[in-house]
Amino acid sequence: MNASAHRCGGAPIITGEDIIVRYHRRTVVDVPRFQLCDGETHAILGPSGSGKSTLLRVLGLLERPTRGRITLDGRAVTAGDKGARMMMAAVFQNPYLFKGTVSENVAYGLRLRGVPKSERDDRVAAVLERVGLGGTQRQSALRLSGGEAQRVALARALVLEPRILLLDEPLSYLDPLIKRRLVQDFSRILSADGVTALYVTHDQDEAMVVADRVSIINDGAVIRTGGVDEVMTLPTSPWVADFIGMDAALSGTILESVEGIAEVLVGEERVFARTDLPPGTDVLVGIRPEDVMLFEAWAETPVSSARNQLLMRVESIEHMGSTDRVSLHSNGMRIASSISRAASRELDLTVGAEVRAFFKATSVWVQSAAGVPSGV
Amino acid sequence: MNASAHRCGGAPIITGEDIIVRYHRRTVVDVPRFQLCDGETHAILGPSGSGKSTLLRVLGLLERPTRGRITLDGRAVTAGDKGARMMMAAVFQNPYLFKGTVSENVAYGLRLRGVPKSERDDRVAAVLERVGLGGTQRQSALRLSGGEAQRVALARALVLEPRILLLDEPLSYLDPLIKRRLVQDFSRILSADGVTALYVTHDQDEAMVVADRVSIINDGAVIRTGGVDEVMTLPTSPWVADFIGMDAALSGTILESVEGIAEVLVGEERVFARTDLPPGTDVLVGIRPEDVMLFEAWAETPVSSARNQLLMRVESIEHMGSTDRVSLHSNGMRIASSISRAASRELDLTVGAEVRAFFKATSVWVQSAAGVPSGV
Amino acid sequence: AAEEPAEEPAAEEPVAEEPIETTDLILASTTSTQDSGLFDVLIPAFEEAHPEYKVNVIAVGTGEALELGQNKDADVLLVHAKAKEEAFVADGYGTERRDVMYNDFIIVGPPADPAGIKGGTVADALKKISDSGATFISRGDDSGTHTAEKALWEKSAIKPAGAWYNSAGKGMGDVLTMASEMGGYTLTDRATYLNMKNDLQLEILCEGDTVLFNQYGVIPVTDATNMEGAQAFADWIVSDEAQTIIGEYGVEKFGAPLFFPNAQ
Amino acid sequence: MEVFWSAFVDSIKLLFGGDAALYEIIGLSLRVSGISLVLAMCIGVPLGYVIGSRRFPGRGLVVAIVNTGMGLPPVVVGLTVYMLLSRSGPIWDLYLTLMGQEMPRVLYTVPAMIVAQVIISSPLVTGVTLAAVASVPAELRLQARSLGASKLQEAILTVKEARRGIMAAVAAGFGGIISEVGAVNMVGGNIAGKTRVMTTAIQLETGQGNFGLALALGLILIGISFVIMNGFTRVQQSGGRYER
Amino acid sequence: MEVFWSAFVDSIKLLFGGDAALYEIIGLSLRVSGISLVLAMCIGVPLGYVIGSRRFPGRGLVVAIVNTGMGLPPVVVGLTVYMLLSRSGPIWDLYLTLMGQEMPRVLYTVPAMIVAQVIISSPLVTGVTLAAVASVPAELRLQARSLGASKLQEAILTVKEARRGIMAAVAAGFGGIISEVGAVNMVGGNIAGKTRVMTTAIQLETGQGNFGLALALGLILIGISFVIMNGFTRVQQSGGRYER
Ligand SMILES: Nc1ncnc2c1ncn2[C@@H]1O[C@H](COP(=O)(O)OP(=O)(O)OP(=O)(O)O)[C@@H](O)[C@H]1O
Ligand SMILES: Nc1ncnc2c1ncn2[C@@H]1O[C@H](COP(=O)(O)OP(=O)(O)OP(=O)(O)O)[C@@H](O)[C@H]1O
Ligand SMILES: [Mg+2]
Ligand SMILES: [Mg+2]
Repeated sequence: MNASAHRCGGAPIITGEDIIVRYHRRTVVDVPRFQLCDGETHAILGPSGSGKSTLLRVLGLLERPTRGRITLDGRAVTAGDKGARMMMAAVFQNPYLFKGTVSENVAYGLRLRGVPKSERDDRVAAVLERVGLGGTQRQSALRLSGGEAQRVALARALVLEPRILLLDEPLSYLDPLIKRRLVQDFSRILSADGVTALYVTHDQDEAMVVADRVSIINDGAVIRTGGVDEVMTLPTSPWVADFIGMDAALSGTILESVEGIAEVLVGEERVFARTDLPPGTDVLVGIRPEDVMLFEAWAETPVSSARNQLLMRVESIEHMGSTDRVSLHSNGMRIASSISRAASRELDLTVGAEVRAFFKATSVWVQSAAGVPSGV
Repeated sequence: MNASAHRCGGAPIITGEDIIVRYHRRTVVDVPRFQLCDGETHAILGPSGSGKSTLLRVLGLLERPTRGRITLDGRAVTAGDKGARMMMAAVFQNPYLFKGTVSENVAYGLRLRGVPKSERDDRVAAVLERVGLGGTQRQSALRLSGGEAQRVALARALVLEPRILLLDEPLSYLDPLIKRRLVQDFSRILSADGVTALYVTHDQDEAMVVADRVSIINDGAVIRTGGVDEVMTLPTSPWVADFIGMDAALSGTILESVEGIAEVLVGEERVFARTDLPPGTDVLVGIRPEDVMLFEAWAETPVSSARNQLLMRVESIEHMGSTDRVSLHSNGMRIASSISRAASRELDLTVGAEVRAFFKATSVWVQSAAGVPSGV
Repeated sequence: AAEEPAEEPAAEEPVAEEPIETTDLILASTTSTQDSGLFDVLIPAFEEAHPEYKVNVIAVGTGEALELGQNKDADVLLVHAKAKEEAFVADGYGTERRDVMYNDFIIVGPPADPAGIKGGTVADALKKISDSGATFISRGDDSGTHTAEKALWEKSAIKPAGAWYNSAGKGMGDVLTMASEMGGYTLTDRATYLNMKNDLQLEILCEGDTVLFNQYGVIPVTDATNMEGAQAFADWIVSDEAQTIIGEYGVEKFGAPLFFPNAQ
Repeated sequence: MEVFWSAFVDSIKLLFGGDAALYEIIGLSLRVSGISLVLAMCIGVPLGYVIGSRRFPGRGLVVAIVNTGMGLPPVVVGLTVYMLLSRSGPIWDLYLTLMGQEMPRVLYTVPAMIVAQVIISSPLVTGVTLAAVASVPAELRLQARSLGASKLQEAILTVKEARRGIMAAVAAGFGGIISEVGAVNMVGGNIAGKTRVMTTAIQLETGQGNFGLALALGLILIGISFVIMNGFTRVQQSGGRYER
Repeated sequence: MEVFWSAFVDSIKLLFGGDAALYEIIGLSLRVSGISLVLAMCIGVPLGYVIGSRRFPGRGLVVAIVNTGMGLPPVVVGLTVYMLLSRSGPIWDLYLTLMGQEMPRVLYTVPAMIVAQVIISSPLVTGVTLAAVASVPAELRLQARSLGASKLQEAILTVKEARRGIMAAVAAGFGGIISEVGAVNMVGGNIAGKTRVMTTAIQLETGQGNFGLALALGLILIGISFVIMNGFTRVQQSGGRYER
């Protein structure tokens, strides 16, 4: 794990130490240290069943871990601590709404906090408007569609304007239109002063828009934590790479460096990248597939700014809906490219064919290899 | 709606006519005609609360519509018809598992069909392997994570190998890794002989991989039905365009046509497109944002195959995670481009700036404007 | 019951060696007879004398017993409410009524005797109780005992009413328990009292008066299911054999008989 | 059959006949049942909630005990309460020792009847509540907690969610109380004008062979409890979670 | 207090004392209760399922009737069954008309007791089952249907899902049966060796002032029902849906 990975933007607000959760002797979460920092939005990514929801429940003081300590603002707290829980609000993966109307559901937390009726009504109306359910106050909460229910659950938490928001896949049932709107809305809410959020999601685009930091969790263990760009561009292991839809990060050595643009030797290829690291440094190199454009092998040099132009061979092609994901290699270097289906068709790509891959020096993410444990 | 929109690949297997569903006097579904054709995979897209799940329940004979007729293989059927239901299996949006083990859940339908124990066990094991839950047979179904539960619900339907599969957002809780795998798996299962599927989803990429035809539903009404490429590339109204993440389809006229490549006048711009329509035809033109590449305005002509190169002005930029969505216009033509964040940063895009947009003639979808009702 | 040949017993002459086919005989009686324990000796003796019958005792209130007889759900009745019994026979519900036995009523009360009735006549005692307002518990259930109690009040021209007079509407055993708990007086039959004495904080305060007389009668029900059995039981219970058993019952346990046989 | 019809006619006549004694009996029945039910709910609902919502060692045993409590023979309950409250019982002695004076008599009074009724109906309320609470998704309770609910507020929400089952619990408890006769008879004494309630009156009339009257009283009792249950049911039915 | 202790000791002594009459009474109690319970379940569970899972006009009324049924006074039930089965009752007449011969006596037999018990406990089973079934998510039933379940198979699944609540229903029904005395006494007649069960025996001993013996018998009865409920509970507790 990277040394900077644990660095908090603000002070840690919730810290979990030596957290272990066991169900029927099976260890589901085993996290030596987890910090949620003041003001940050911390996304948790990980495969199904990896323990994300469990970790969220534990950190949210909703479930006692089998072992471990949790501190809130430096003070040790347990699941029974009501004062601590009052600072938080959670949206679960599966929206369980209470019997009653939409507005009763959304106002529940406010009522517990003794907010007077008229203010409650105003706030409920405002937050429902925000999630696209304006005017549904008096509908029965149990007769909503999947996405509507999820939005009510979301509104129920947002309306409390808590210091800490715990969100477990809050947008999984939503269509792209409302999702886009809410993601934008989130990034505004969550970047507001003093709002800290833990955000479990399967959607990396969502994470990239809202999150400041990302943790990747697998099999109950946090295997990567860091800034969102770093984590999403520079996978430190083949598994992480595969999970975030990249090929593994490449190992290389900086040959020379001019005006912040370095020439990096990767395999036997030379790649230009923007970095301040000195020549001779061993580095890890990552390139997101979306940043790699493909052209016919015989194409001429197109744009001046795309400093890297490599002739590579197609290893595999995967259809991903509107895009195709193409794996490429040449001279010991392995990258992936994500191109539109139409472009893919036009290029008439076949496995084994040669193509020209273009990517910019600024699209290449470089990090010193020192301090990154191998195999992680 | 397009005349070809209703054309079935095979014979219609399920037909709904004059389907109206009302809850408490509110009309939730109002579909004059819906056909699910033999062997096809029919995706239903639509915003949250538009009636997708309700339509699926009605067509799946699980709920009696307020009004309307349903025929199966030409025979009128109702929700009580067990024989008809035996041909189908459904996965609901919210996976409700039965008390008991995973294997009891998955084997439920097989048991109802009197499949002997040993065969049942084999089939259960195989389908669980397929959804990535191999070896979980004896776990309690009620203690699974969100994604695991969803996959069990999926396995419960798939194991029956039914003629008709009804899937209501079956992958919404899954991480991209397993999702990618399952989508691939689906497209294999669903394209197999004789399997017909109705597939409600919010994920357009998913729809584009698995579906043969797509219906877009809004406010209970089907507003667009057609082949997947056509529907996803050529929005017939601003709302549909917005929903599928495009700008509205453009109106144009074919000027001349050489060897299947036509020159189309759109606004005052000329666009090259592959079409067999004769010169003089009024057409609708659509270009998917992923197919539009952007370069600096002063860039030289790059690739020969990208026949269209337009100097355009940036209207707006929207951050979508790993990509940015850029709206562009020039001379009365309006398109969007989806580019990687890194590329966007490199181009230093600002609203009002000029950029050069490249897209290939084969990326331009052209359809005769005749027969498309305006406003739909 | 000639319509029931299948259940008809070989009443005349039971064939030896062959198991005797028994028929059920339903005896409706009062709880007091059952609670006194008399049936525990009487019924086996009858069944020995008439092995063709199996007696089923239904112990209910006198009123309920008469009603069961009227509905022909009981075959024979052993109750103690002479006037009602005679009316029952007169209405044709019973074939005949015969005296079987009597026991006597006594007035019991707390040992402290707050009304000071000890040793006096019944009329005297009732007057003192009503004047002093001492607690009195009445059966209040239209049973034989209650009927007798009402007659006594009437005879002494007192209309029992007020907070001191509790109409319990319960069986004798319960009323005795209540009197004991409430420190009140009550009219009881001697048999039940003697049977429960050990658990009660009550003493006999008034007894031996001739008006305190509780006659039991036996009535076979007209057109009963088991008419023969009913008649056999009625005949047997007034026989010397049964009368002796009745007369001896309780002597061993309480030093005095609980019932006095007086069949003619 | 005409026996039932005439009992029905009689019951109507009785009910509107202006018989003060009858009204008194009905009133007492309702008072005793009402108070007993409230007390049984105060005991049974919280107890059922705790047992139904928590896991603890020996839980199965506790449930078995509650279930057994649903089948306490009323006579045994009556007997036990009688023995406890009796002048020769332990409470009497204790009172005398502590207070230096005799305890006022509780036996054969309304409070004694209420004690017996509460003992009989509390396990019913507890047992059915328990099952109802256990069927509320744990996630719902977790949701409440995550929005800042205290333990009590969480309990209130859970009980509200399980409303239907809890109403069944209350209905069962009420049924147990309103129809019970063995215990009230024993500890109440069925004293006319004091502790006579509908059930003991019915029993009395039955014992006297006044079957018609007993039946008429029974119909009145059933009618009254139907009216009450009907009101009840309106609450129970509203807002079902899972209906379509 | 020592009264209870000695009753407890007596109950143990009695239970293991080899008294054939007692064993007979216990056996009869279990037989009557067992058969009645099975019949009450056969009536109550399907009925509860139908009422709990369907919506139909007048449903609220039906629920109110069932709830009222939970509070049928046993004496009234006994009286009604008695009147129906009486030799001067309607069934007797009907039998005579139809069959041309007298009906064999049912009154004061075990079947009569069972009839009364079933009438008393069926509403309890129905009412609690109803609430339990209504708390099963409709989606679950829809899921079953979507996998090809017939109406019956759907019902079986629903009942299995509502197992906990239905077990509570059965426990309540059993409790109602095992403790009931008013009706069995009336229609059974408490005939020694034939229709005497634990509750009527207890009542008899109480009437005779043998409180200690009554209490001992009561403890035996409670002990027996505890053993049964304990077995029950193991089933009820297994596989809770919403526990964490
Ligand atoms: N039982 C019901 N009673 C009343 N309204 C209902 C009921 N079921 C659904 N609705 C309403 O009908 C509309 C359509 O519901 P449906 O579940 O079909 O939507 P959907 O398209 O599946 O939405 P989503 O994507 O959010 O799941 C919603 O607005 C919902 O609130
Ligand atoms: N109560 C429980 N008893 C036993 N196992 C449990 C329990 N709750 C969760 N698990 C198991 O713990 C693991 C982690 O569950 P968790 O819900 O945290 O996963 P997740 O990362 O949120 O997955 P998903 O993305 O599918 O929701 C899963 O394999 C699940 O089966
Ligand atoms: Mg989860
Ligand atoms: Mg839906």
